Amino acid sequence: MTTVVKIGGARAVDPDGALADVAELVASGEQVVVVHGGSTAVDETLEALGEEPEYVETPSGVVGRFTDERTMEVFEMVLPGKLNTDLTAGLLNEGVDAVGLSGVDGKLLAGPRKSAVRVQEDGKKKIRRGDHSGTIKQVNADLLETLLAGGYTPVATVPMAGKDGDREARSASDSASGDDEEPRAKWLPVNADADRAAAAIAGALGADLVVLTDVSGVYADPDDASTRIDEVATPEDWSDLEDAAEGFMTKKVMAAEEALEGGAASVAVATANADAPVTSALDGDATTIL
Amino acid sequence: MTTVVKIGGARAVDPDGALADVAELVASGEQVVVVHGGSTAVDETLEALGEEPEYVETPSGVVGRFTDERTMEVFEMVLPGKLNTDLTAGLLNEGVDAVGLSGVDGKLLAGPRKSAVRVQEDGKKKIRRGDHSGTIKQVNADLLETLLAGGYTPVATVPMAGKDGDREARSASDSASGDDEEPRAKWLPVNADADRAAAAIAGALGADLVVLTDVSGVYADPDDASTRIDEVATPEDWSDLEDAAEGFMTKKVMAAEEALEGGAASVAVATANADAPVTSALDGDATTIL
Amino acid sequence: MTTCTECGADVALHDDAEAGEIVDCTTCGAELEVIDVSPPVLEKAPELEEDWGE
Amino acid sequence: MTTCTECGADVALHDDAEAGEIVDCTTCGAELEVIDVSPPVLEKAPELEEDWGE
Ligand SMILES: [Zn+2]
Ligand SMILES: [Zn+2]
Repeated sequence: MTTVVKIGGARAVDPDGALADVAELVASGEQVVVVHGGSTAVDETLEALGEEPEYVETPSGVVGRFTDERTMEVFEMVLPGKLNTDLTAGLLNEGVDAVGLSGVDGKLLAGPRKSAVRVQEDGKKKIRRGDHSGTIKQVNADLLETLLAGGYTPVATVPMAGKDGDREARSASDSASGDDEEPRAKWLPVNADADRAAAAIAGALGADLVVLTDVSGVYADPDDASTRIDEVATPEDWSDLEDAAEGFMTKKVMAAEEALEGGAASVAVATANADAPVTSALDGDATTIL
Repeated sequence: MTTVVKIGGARAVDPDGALADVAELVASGEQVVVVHGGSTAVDETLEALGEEPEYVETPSGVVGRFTDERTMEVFEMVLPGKLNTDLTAGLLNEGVDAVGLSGVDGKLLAGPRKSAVRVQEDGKKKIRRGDHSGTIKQVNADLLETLLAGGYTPVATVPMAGKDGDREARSASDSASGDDEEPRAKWLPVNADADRAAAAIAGALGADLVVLTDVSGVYADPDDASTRIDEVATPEDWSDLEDAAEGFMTKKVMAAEEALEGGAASVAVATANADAPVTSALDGDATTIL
Repeated sequence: MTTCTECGADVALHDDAEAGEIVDCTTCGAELEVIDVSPPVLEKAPELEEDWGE
Repeated sequence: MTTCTECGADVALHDDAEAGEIVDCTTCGAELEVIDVSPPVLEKAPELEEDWGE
């Protein structure tokens, strides 16, 4: 069985417990794929470069990053650049033959680019163009399986490979898609959510997905540790889960749903701050969704 | 036969002719590994972050980058981050299943870290500590062969994986090697020259190495296009080559020597600014070293 | 004053209308994107899946 | 004034000597690294391969 471990973005640089635990799993013969994000670090680097991170609100109230061309450059620098390289080195030090990948590598994470986004701004609905984001529709499972079969442990991150059909791109200033004389669709690195990337990978591999975060699962009452939802198996459980999930946990629950619909065996949402966070999550110390 | 193509760093972002030519080779069944650098882009990003790139001179007059901890971070951001991701996307657009790698991935390029360097400063010889550089001693050819056998085209760059024995590191401020309570040697990303990385890879694969640059080869008289050294096969040819190589070409010739000593089949130094720069270099429009 | 691309009815833009803004046709209810303001050009606003990145 | 770690001879440091600087022992010719200046501490300077990065 394969396990996909999503580790938190902000602390992606020093997730010692998770890395040691991944090493134990790999040493015992498990196949593991590590996935990480790092949105906070992108914002920090944007600010160090004198740029302002931009977030927009959609009409239904979801807040997300607006990824212009410069932000995409910084995104590449921070995620497949600094964070992925450091995380891969961290796994080497645990004895794991880790190989870093972004969603661009071999089109690991592929789908259409969305260059336009509907936003809510000053009480107006608007179309913002020039966004570099996309929707993952396909996972190159063959690339992961090739590496796993060779004894390597993939460490994957976003961006994804976005196919720029240019249907939505109208503005002349949106030059990121390259040569104007070349009308065919082009691939370019675009933003995607790392939880959903992990979900897509777990789905494609039929894997168990462990989403490590800073809480031990989803709680009916966040202030009462005894109210963790331990297992989600029935439609009623799902409805309880969706009622209980708040804030950033909402997105994790949606990612869990995508993973299971895509073919994942199970999804466990658990804390990264445990001794052996992956194995204990797999052993049930988590909100486990089936 | 495998071909290793080293493309220039500064223009790594838009090396259209070379990428299209690599795609032709791959389509015709050749196995190709692309290697790139990007030192200029590292300096640009350092400056955008308000940092000053630092170069030091060794007692024998070689000028090289001093890579402190912050510079190494930027190095990771620019090389495996921005440049490698963009180059990989560029090859996807040529129909190549490109997979980006740094020397850290699966310890593709491994060797001892050198944290200290002898420098010549204000007429004094000094030892500078805290450098993040290393010497490539081993190439993980298995990782490249695994990807090539799977139909993927590796796109490799530096940093390398440097093993930090800490023998030379004495200063307490040199904290890059991590936990002080952990005495065992650790791997960390360190700087290495991309030409020598390409040479090491070509050696390990017994490949033909094509080093693309902005001139068509090595000239006995740089001002006379008729004086290109076309083939270097004998010790006399080598001596002529070493006499003719000047400036940055000196380092390319040293890399060529390392490639051949390591097992490369041939090395061709040629211009990137030709229609099909790789195939024409392989066909002899180059300084070819055997 | 310009016309709805969907039903042909007149559509009046606010004075502070800007390119990119979505206005609703009061006659047929279609969502129209303001492509330009002077002279006003409207187009059917694209349906876009809600999504988010990292 | 301090002593050469290789031959024990006296070695005098310049007034502007700084940590990291390499001084030659005038007696045995050894290359000595200045580890500290006050009080002066010397150590045999490491041999380092000449190398360069990107
Ligand atoms: Zn209408
Ligand atoms: Zn002495």
